[in-house]
Formats: sequence, structure tokens, C-alpha cells
Amino acid sequence: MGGYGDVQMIDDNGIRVDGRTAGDIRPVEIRAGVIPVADGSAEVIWGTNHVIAAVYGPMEAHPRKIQKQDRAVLDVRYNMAPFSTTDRMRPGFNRRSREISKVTAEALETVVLTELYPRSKIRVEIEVLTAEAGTRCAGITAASVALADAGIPMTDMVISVASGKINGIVVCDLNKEEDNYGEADLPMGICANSGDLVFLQMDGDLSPEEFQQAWDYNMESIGPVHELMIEALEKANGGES
Amino acid sequence: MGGYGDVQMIDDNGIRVDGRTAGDIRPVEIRAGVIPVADGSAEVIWGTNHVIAAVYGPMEAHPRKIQKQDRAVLDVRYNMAPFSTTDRMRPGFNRRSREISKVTAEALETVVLTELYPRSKIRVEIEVLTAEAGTRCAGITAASVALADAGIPMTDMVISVASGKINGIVVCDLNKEEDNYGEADLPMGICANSGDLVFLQMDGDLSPEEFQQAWDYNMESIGPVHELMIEALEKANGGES
Amino acid sequence: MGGYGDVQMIDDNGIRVDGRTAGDIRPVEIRAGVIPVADGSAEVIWGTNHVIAAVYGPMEAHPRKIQKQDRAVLDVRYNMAPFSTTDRMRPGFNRRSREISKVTAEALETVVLTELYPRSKIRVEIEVLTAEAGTRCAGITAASVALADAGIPMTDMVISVASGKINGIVVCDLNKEEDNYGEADLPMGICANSGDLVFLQMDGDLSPEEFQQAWDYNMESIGPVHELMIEALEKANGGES
Amino acid sequence: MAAPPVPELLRAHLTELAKNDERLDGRGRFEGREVQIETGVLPRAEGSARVVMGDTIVLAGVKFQIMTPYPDRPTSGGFMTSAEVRPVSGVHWEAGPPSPAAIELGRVVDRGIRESGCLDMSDLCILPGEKAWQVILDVFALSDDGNLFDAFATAAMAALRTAIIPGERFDVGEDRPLPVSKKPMMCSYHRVGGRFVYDAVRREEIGGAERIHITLGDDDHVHSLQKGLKGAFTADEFAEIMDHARQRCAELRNMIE
Amino acid sequence: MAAPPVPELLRAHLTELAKNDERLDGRGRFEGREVQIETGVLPRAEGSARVVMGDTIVLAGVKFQIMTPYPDRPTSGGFMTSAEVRPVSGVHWEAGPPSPAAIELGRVVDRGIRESGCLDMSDLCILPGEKAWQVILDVFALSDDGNLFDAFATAAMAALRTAIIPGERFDVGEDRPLPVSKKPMMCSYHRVGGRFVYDAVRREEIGGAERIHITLGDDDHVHSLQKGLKGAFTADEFAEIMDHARQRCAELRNMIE
Amino acid sequence: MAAPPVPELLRAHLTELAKNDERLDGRGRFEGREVQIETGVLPRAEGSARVVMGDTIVLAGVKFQIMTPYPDRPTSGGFMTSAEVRPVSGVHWEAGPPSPAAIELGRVVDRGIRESGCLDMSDLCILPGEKAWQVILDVFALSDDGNLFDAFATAAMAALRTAIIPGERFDVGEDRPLPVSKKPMMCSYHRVGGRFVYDAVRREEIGGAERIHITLGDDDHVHSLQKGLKGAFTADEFAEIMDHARQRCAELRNMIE
Repeated sequence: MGGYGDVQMIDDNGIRVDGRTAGDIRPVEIRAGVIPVADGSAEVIWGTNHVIAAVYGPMEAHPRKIQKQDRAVLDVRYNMAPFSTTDRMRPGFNRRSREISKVTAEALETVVLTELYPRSKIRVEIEVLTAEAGTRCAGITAASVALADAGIPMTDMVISVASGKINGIVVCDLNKEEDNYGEADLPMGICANSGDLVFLQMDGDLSPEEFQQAWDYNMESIGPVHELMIEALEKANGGES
Repeated sequence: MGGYGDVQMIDDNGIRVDGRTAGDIRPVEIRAGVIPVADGSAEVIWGTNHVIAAVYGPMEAHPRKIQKQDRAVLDVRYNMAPFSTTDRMRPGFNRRSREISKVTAEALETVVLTELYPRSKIRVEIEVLTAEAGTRCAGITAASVALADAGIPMTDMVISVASGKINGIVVCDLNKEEDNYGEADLPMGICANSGDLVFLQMDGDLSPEEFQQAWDYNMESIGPVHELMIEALEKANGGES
Repeated sequence: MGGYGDVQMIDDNGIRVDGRTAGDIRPVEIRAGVIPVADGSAEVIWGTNHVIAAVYGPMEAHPRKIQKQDRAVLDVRYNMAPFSTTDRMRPGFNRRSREISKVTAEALETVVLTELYPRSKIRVEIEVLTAEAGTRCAGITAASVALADAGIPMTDMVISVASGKINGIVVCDLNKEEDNYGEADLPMGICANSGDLVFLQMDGDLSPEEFQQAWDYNMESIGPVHELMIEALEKANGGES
Repeated sequence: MAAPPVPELLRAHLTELAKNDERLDGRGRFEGREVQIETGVLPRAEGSARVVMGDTIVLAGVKFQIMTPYPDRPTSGGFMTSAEVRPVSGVHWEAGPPSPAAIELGRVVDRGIRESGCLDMSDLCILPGEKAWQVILDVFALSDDGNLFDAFATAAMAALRTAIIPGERFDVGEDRPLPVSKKPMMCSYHRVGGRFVYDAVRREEIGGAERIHITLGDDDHVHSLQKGLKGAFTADEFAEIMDHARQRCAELRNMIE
Repeated sequence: MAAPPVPELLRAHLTELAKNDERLDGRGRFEGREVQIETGVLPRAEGSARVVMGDTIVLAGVKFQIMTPYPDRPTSGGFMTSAEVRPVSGVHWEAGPPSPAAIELGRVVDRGIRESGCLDMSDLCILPGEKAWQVILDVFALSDDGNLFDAFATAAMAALRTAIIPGERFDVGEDRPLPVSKKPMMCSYHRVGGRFVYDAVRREEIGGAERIHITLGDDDHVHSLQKGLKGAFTADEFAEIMDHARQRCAELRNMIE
Repeated sequence: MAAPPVPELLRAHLTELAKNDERLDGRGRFEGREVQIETGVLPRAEGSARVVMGDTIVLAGVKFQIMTPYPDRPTSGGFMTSAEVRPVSGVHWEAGPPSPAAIELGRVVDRGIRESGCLDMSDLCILPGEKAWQVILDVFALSDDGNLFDAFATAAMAALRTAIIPGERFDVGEDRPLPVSKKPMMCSYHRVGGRFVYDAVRREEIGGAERIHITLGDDDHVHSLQKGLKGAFTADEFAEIMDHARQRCAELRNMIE
């Protein structure tokens, strides 16, 4: 094991190309209140990933046909900026973005107390400024902070992280270089307090044992990220932002 | 006569490549009630053509701007499935489909008692699963059966069939191979009882005499198809489907 | 000066390729009431440019979300017909047309007494049938006449004309041949009576002195065009059209 | 412009008129409006015509592009008709992508020309398998007071028969006239007040029912038919309008170069 | 068709049923509807299948096109899945561009197949850097009474495993079967009345909450997961449905050639 | 965020302030907000800048692609500006295809750069007739508190003047700086409370009338003008703002590398 063609991404001591061990996530920075005109916002720098989330609302939902009588609608957009990737991303319709927007909205709807705001809309805008690997996870995490920064009541905070497999070894939080040779990707969105899952995707190839290892790495990673989220919110609300 | 370049589609005894004489239509099978979740449905197999029609409604028409105060709107869509043709059909906008949907709706509106359902909408979905030649005729015929299967009151049933010209000879109901060398196509939609026309198109080249012959072939063909329609409806309503 | 590569567009006596001097505009013809079914219309032939404007309304604005409670909306469309240019123009979305429509609407809104018609819409359709250079100016001028022909109250009439630079010399109203070698373009929309500006664009390269010269040429050109506009309206309302 | 007519009142009025075999503008059932045809009206088009029929005014422009022939027909050029009826031509035509009505208009005009065989596609070949002319016919409504179908079809034939293939501009030989071997002409009929009339004006269209479009070529050959809108007609009714179409198409044919 | 259910009443009814561990149609929590699979049903497709699960009926068709390989993978062909759920298949599916729900359907079915590695892309190469086969899988719903995901995934595998690469028609060698090395199968679970059930019908979907889609390959390897809709689940709940999926996917795998 | 202002009350308030020659945030008529410019902020772009003007924050990123030159200019590269103002940047910007306002923004920023001639298109040629660089400038709003035009134009110049042509990545020679020979700068003025002010904040835009955008290059040459929104202005008013623009553009020019 440990070889995929002639590219070895993990050395014999289990150290990855950027010096991490199998269960380590990349360095993470989180700031809240970064978009002055938004009702709430956050910036997540996760490795080289750079993601902004802004929240507007609750506001009246229109056109009226999108209104729900008993709750607020979460209108979530995930988008990659044209300069976020090595080859420029053309703006416009994109099936991948539509799907990520949908599953992100469904994850956040689970924790936002939408029933407090019938007939209204809460806009959540996620913009990827620089993409490495794991932008959907960084986006969900940033959106959680932005919703809290906007003062939207939530039952829990969602943290999202992905484990994967490379050179036949399960590792946590693949970076771009690893992802190019990756054999599986298991992103999960986990509630900080309850430990429940609100977001789950996976593709690739994982044996039952590998699957369990990847699952466990994700579960173990959320604690430190949750602390950074809370610090960012405290700092923003302490008026230092 | 009887030659078009070096391709002879009709032999000296007037027999066509598939064994039919000039006035014969292809074998036809009709079934009603084939889509369990629809309010009415039908399947028409006409030669190799395979067409499904489903009817939903009458239901409230929305958005409100499409409502008619004095009658129901017939919302008809004719579509060719991507796997219906030798070269895959790309899904999406298509001027030919739009035009066929329009003339089909206009033909059916003539016989449906739309004034019984003001402000409502009746959806008619025509899907071509396998296309040979004459799909618009098979679609109109299938839609008539599906409307009847849905219990929508009608003044008459519409049967549609097309005659054409090949090797300078007028023949009824061209198949794909003949259509590739066809010199004209005259599809008509005829009311089973009144004999009135509610659908008419034509393109190609027909002398006045040839035109009359093609017209007559169409008129003569509808009787047997009408019987199959009635049998299909009886079988479906008899609970045997 | 006077040379751009080996193409000399102005001779040593200051005479341009079509015989004009620097400050001359091209021959202009204006007719009102040319579209029988419109509420007001005009045709402007400006050199080889051929532009039609039609006005419909005031009418109820719908969908309701485009209504303004205190005034009429001016719904202006500038379009180049497919046969208006040497290479056929493909119909459909076009950023240039959208921008010209927007600035044209904003120019005309300034003089139309839109507050007389709350919640209504006035449609202004500008169609370029033959394009030379300066179609946006011809379009604004034609729309002014069409609005007057429709009896829409206005505080003033807008005349639009463009000056430019070629071979380093500032000249008024570039034709197509000149425009191909043009170094700047300054289109302005000027109110006939007040002299105020309601439309202004510019691109290219003009020194401060050149800019002033171009500005002055435009200001001096509007008088004669205004007279043609008035004559056209008088002729149309005199029943001679 | 008059206030938009209330269809029900208009329908009743048209039925009343029909009882006395009259029409809104005093014409007979099968009497067409005066037709004016002018060619060469669009300097940027290689062929063009303006047709005026009462208050209906349309333009047709022919342009040429160089195309790569389709693999299965290496020596054939192409022909395409585009009818986007823009909102300039009437309060009832709205902006946006082509409506189903505009799509039908373009396709019916196109079929009448294409199916008559009046354009010899192999004559449009420049270099087999590599280059051929594509003829693009743009029909354009300026003022729609009814019967755009016939106005478009007439303008189209007038524009095509005066079009010049611009070989020199594209550097592929000399300019030469586009060969158009036949003159297919269209006649349209609307059911108004219960019976079919020829060349309906807009208010007859609004208050009428189904319409039938007939394109006939030389020797009365039928090249295209289209029934539009809700309504049923009998074989006898069709025979009557077909008779009139034969006579009227011949008259129109003589008005074209 | 029954009147569209009022979600709140339906939700209460489903909760009541769940208390007694019952379902709307009498099935057990993890009991699937009978599955009928028929292949070769679409004469114009190079591979096809119809799958019937209760009142849910779907088709899958496989077509081939010739593509130019991407510059960075000159010896690889391509695979594409298209799921446009058309309005024929239910009153709740509307016309227009693919809805987010249809996009998700297509992408989840696609990933289960693609990520299992069952299609060897290098086997689809015809001429390195110049020509390769693109496999296009169209899944098409005829009647949606719930669980289109599993119906599509099953039909897709049945169609792919009987598909013939049409070398002769494209003049690039002989016809030969498309090699499909594995059989990834999908099982879907919906939270209904508080607990997860397998193979929900449409009314369970309407009155339910989140859903989980699991695609497992040979040897129980996981190839694709997707959680959809609002809702949270625990690790224990997931373990329970994963256990069932392992057993059920094996059963389904045996129903495919 | 404050509640959305009622335009009429806001308009009255702005008029009142104008009487005393005051502004909402205490600035003078022709006083701009502090401008912060940071370059190299986007690691995936070949040139980038962030500009902060009060609560307005924008990004500009420069990317390169290889294009085939247009047949009539075989030795020229290309330049394209894209401004899709996404809904992240303010409650008033909605999702969907670019609005007319966003189209105008992109086109005005583009013209100021393009028409100044600061980019030498022939320098972008790689192989005449075959390959040339296309420069793509994406301007991106993060927070719109007014005057996106100037923020975009400033960020664009800062990004372009630090951009590196990525020859090595595309295997067409060495990396080298994009040559940008001039520094066209934009100043924008809004009519607020009856008179023109420089660098309006969002609430001044909402309660104001027309706006004028002036792009000046080295030696005060005029490269681009644009008047936007309903409103009329006099020649004298224009002369006054042109005077200020000359001075302010020179100041901004000095802030850029």
C-alpha cells in the first residue's frame, strides 16, 4: 500500500505532503462580520480555500408563490467566483452549484428555527473566492457562522468536514494535491452539540472498514472548528471586527 | 414512374417494401390506462412508433394569467425522448416540438368541452419513446384516447393519419424508410363521427389529383383505428388493464 | 496630422470623404406616423442609417411588479434588425442593445411627463433597419418624434448627435467609413429648448481641447434637426401622411 | 389606435355582418386588400422587399453566409427562415423569445418555399464537402393589421427572386443572382362570423376562429398547408377555399418579378 | 388519481401508522415493492430497460456518440447521465428546465455508477487523442409513485449491462457489448412517521422528512451516499439502514444480468 | 443593517442637507471616502486587487486564456470585462442573469480601460493567426455601499498593473508582466439634493437622481463618459465636475503601482 502508480502522497511514517498526519485537518481561520452591508456574514479560510457567506433577512418572501405559510424559506446560493480556480470558471448556470446549494439549504433548514418567521425569506449567499478542495464543507461552516452573526435563532451550529482515501489510506480533509489522486470523498455536516448529521454525501470507493474510519475522523474534527466559530462570533459581537 | 434515382420503393405489383399496398396503414396497437399515476393515459404503437400520452386534470390553472374565464386551457406538450431516434435527441427547446404542441392543442381544443371547466387547466403530455415517421399523428391519436380515459367530455374523437408520395406514387402512412425518399406528407386529424377536420398540415409537392388521392386515403383509414381506440377504452374501463 | 497609416480621410482643404466639412452632419430625413397600428411612430433616415420608432400606450403596466405608483414606466427597446448590417446580426440577447435601451430610456424619462400616468407603461420600440454609424443617436431622435406623434406630453424634445475624431481631427457625425478609422466618439442627447443634456456617452481618446470642440459641434448641430422634427410632426398631423 | 376590441362584442358584430355577407372594411368574402410590393429596400441585405397590404407592412431581407455542408449532403447549401415578430409591429406582440405564434409563422413560410423545391440546394455548393452558401431569409413585421402569413410569404418570394449571391465580398467568385426556379405563393383564410374569408384584418383575426394557410406553386401544385387555432372545417369548406387559392395565387404570382 | 393529500393530515396519519409499525400499503418497514425488470425495450437505444416498482415505472436508454477525448486524458472516453423528469410522470413534475430535484436525481444516479469504476473509460478509446466513445445514459420517468432514485439506478444498470457499442453504425469497428465490470445498486430510505422506511411510495415522500440514498458495489463497498431534504439523523439510525442496504443491494444485484 | 430607506423621506432629507452643503456622512461635496488598495489577494488569479472605500468592498481578478485571433486582426489578442454583481453584495442585488445595471457597470468599466489604449493588443499575440492571449477581467462586489463604478475601475487598474502572463502554465514561453502603458482612472458623480456630489454612498444613490462617470487618462485625456439614470444637467454643471475629476483622477493614479 501507499503507492498509486508512482505518486506517493503519504510517506512511510504516515506523514502527508503538507506535513499532516492522517487525522489532521488543514489550518482554519474564521472571521464574522466581514461584509458591512449584510445582516450577518463570515469568512472561512480553510487551507487555501477562501469562502465568504452573507445573510440577508428575514425579509418578506416574494414572489408570493415561494412563501411558506408556516415558516421562512432559506434561499441558499453556493457559487464559485470566476477567479477561484486555475482555469477561469464561466459565470452562470451550473448543475454542480445547483445541487450543492440544495443540499446546503436542506442542512441549514434543519437547525434554523424557520417557523419563527412565517411567509418570510432568509437569503444565504456563499461565495467561493479561492477553491482548493472541500469548498462545500467550508461553505456550510461559513453559512452557520453568518446565520449566527445575523442573529437568526438556531437549535445548533453545523460544522462540515470531509474525509477521504488516498494511496489506499483513509485520511481526513484532503487538500487539492491529494484530491487529484483521491479515491473517495465523504463530506458530512454535523451538529456541534447533538452530534446529529444534517448533511451527508459520498463518492468513490470505501470498504466497510474504511468507511467507518472516514466517518470517525469527521466526527473527531468538528470540536476544534466549533471553538473557532464561537471565538469569531464573540470577537465580532465584542465590537472588535 | 416508380423510380427515384436507383431506389425503387414500390414494386411493379404496387407492393411496398414492408408488403403493404398503397392504401394500407401500418399495424396499430392501442392501450389505455398505462400510466398508473395519471388521470388518463394511452399507449399507441403504430408500426415502430411508440407513443405515450398522459392527461392530468382538470385542475386549477396557475399562474393566474394563463386562466381563461370561460373555459379550460389545454396545456399540450409533444416531446421526443432522447433515446427515440437513431442519433440521440438533445433535451430542451426545439421549434419543431413547439409547433407540433401548438397545432395538437388546437386540434384537441376543438373537441374537448373546455367550457365545462372555466379557469382550469388540462395537461396533455405526449412522449415519443420510439420514432419512426408519423409521430405527430400517433401523438394526436394517443392524446384522444388518454383524454377519454381521463373521463374528459368530448364531442368527438380525433384520429390522425398521414398520406404521402414516393416514387411519384401516392401512398398512405409512410414508414421511416419510405419517408427518407418521400416527396410529400399530408397529415390530417379527422373527427371519427362528423368527418370534420381539426388538424391539417402538408408539405412537399402534390398535383391537384395526387392531393385528392392522399386526402381520400386518409379519410378511409380512420375507421379501423377508431375501432381500436374504442376497444382499448373498453378494455381499460372493464378493469382488465 | 491628417494621416493614419496610409488612409487619409480628410483632404488638405478639410473636406471629408463624402464632401462634408468638419462640422457638417449627414443629410437627414424625418417622417412621423409611419406605422399605422402604433399610437405614434417615426422614421429617421440619417445618412444611410434607417431607423423606425413606434410608441404604444400609455397602457396598464403588467406584470404588476413593474408598476410605479407615481408615474409611468418607459419600456424602451433598441434593436438592430438581422439585415441591418453587412454581416447578419443574430437575433436575441445582446449586452450592447441592453445598455443602449437603458440609457435611451433614462434620457427620454427626463422629458416625458411620466407622472401624469401612474401605474402605466409606455412602450417605445426602436428598430434599426439599416445601420451605418450613429444608430443610437438616430434612435433617440426617432423616439422623440414618435412620442410626440403619440401625443405623450413632454417638457422638451431630445435631439441626439455624435462628434468624433479621425486622423487626429475632430469632426461631427462620423459615417461608417470614417468610424472604422475613428479615434473617439462623443454621442450626446440635448434638449431642443433648454440646451440641457439628458444623454451622454463617450469613448476613445480626446484631449481637453479636442473634447471641447466635439462638444461644441454637437451643440451646434441640433437646431436644424429640431426643425426637421417639427416639420415631420406638422405634416403627419396635417393629415398628409 | 382604437381601444382593444372586446372579443365577445366583436365576435357578435362579425357574425351579424356575416349574415349579410359583409365584412368590417366593406370587402367581399374572397376580396384581398391592395398589395404593394417594392424590392431593393434594404441596402445591407443581398435581396429585400417591402410588402404593404392595407395597414399591414412587412419587410423581408435575404442574407448569405458560408457554411460547411452537412456530411451526408456534401454538395448542398442551406436555407433558413427566421421570423421573430418584434413588438414594434403591434401592441399584441411582446418582447422576449419567439412566441409559439411567431415560431409557427416562420416555419409555415419556410415550408412553403423549401418544399416547393424553388431553391436548388446543389447550386449553392462552392466546394464540395467544404463550403456552401447558406441562404438566410429574415421576415420582419413593421405593422401587423392582420394576415402576416401572406405578407411574409409574398415579401419572401420578392426578396429571394431579386437576391444576389455576394461571391465577391466573400472572395469566392463573382456576384450572381440567386436562382429561384418557381414562385410558390400563399393564401390564408380565417373563419370569421361562421364562414371563411380571405386576407383577414387583425380585428377579424381576433374575433374569428381557425385559419388555413395554403401555398401553391406553378401548375397549382400544393406545397404546404397549415391549419391553425381551435376549430373544425368540412371537406366542402376546404374545397371552396382551395378553389379560390388557385386563382388568387396565380394573380399574386404575376405581381412578383 | 386520488385528490392531492393535505400534507399535515397525511403526516399525522403516517405518524399514527408508524406507532404500530405499519405503512400505508401494508408493507413492513424494510420491505420493498416487487421489482420487474425488462431489457431491450427501446429499439432506437443501444441498451435499454424498463423497471416497474408498484405504480412507479421508469425507462433507461443508453446511446453512444463519438467524442474527442479531453487533452489531459487522451485515451479516455466519457460517461454522462441525463435525468429530465418530464411532466408525463406525475402532476407534481412541471415543464421547464430541470428542477433542482431532477438535477439531484441525475447526479446521484450518475455518481453511483461513475464512482464504482464499473465503466472502464480507457476501454472506450477508439483512436488515442482523437476519437473515443461517449456513453450517454438517459433515465426517463413514466409514472412516479415514489422512489424514482432506486428505480432509475436499477434501470440504469440493467440498460448498461445489456448495451452494445455500435461500432458498425459509426464505421469504427465491430459492434461489441459495453464492458461493465461491477453492479453498483442503490437503496433509498425516507424518514416517515419518525423512523426510516425503505422504498417509500409518493405519499410517504410527501408526508415524510429527509431521505438517504446508498449505493453499494460488490463486497459491500460504498460508492455513493446522499442525504436529501430537511432533517437530522443519528449515527445509530444510519448504521441500521446501512445494514439493510447491504442485504437488499445484494438481492437487487441478483436480479440484473 | 438599517431598514431600507423610504425614498421620498430620504430624498427630502438629502435636499435639506444639501441646503447647508452637507452630506449624510459629514463629507464635503467633492470629498471622497478613504481608499484602501491591496494587490495579490487572490491566489488563483494572475493579477488581483481588493479595494475598500468605506463600506464598499470589491475584488478584481485577472485571468488569461489562449484564443484564436479574429481573422481580420491576426496579430491581436483580446480583452473582456465581466461584472456580474452577485447577491452577496447587497440586499438590492438579486440572483439571475446580469441585470441592465450590472451590464452597464461592466461595459463602462471595460470601455474606460479599452479605449484608453493602455493594453497593447498586438503585444498579446503568441503566434500570428493562431494563438493569442485573451485577458479576462472579472470585477466582483463583496459589499455595495455605493459607487461600485469607481471601486471596480480602481481595483481593475490595480489588478491589471500587477498581472503576470502565465506563459509557463500554458507552455508558450516564460511568465512575464502584462504590459499596461497608462493609468485611466474613473470618477463618478451623483446628483443628490439637487447638486452633484462625488463618491456617493448607497443611500445617496437611492435618494439621488442621475449620475455621471468620467474616465481620464494621463494628461487629462478623456477616455470614457457615461450618464446614467433619469435626469438632465447643464453644460456648466458638467464643466464643474470635469474640473474636479481631473484633480481627483490624478490623486487616484498615484495610489496605483
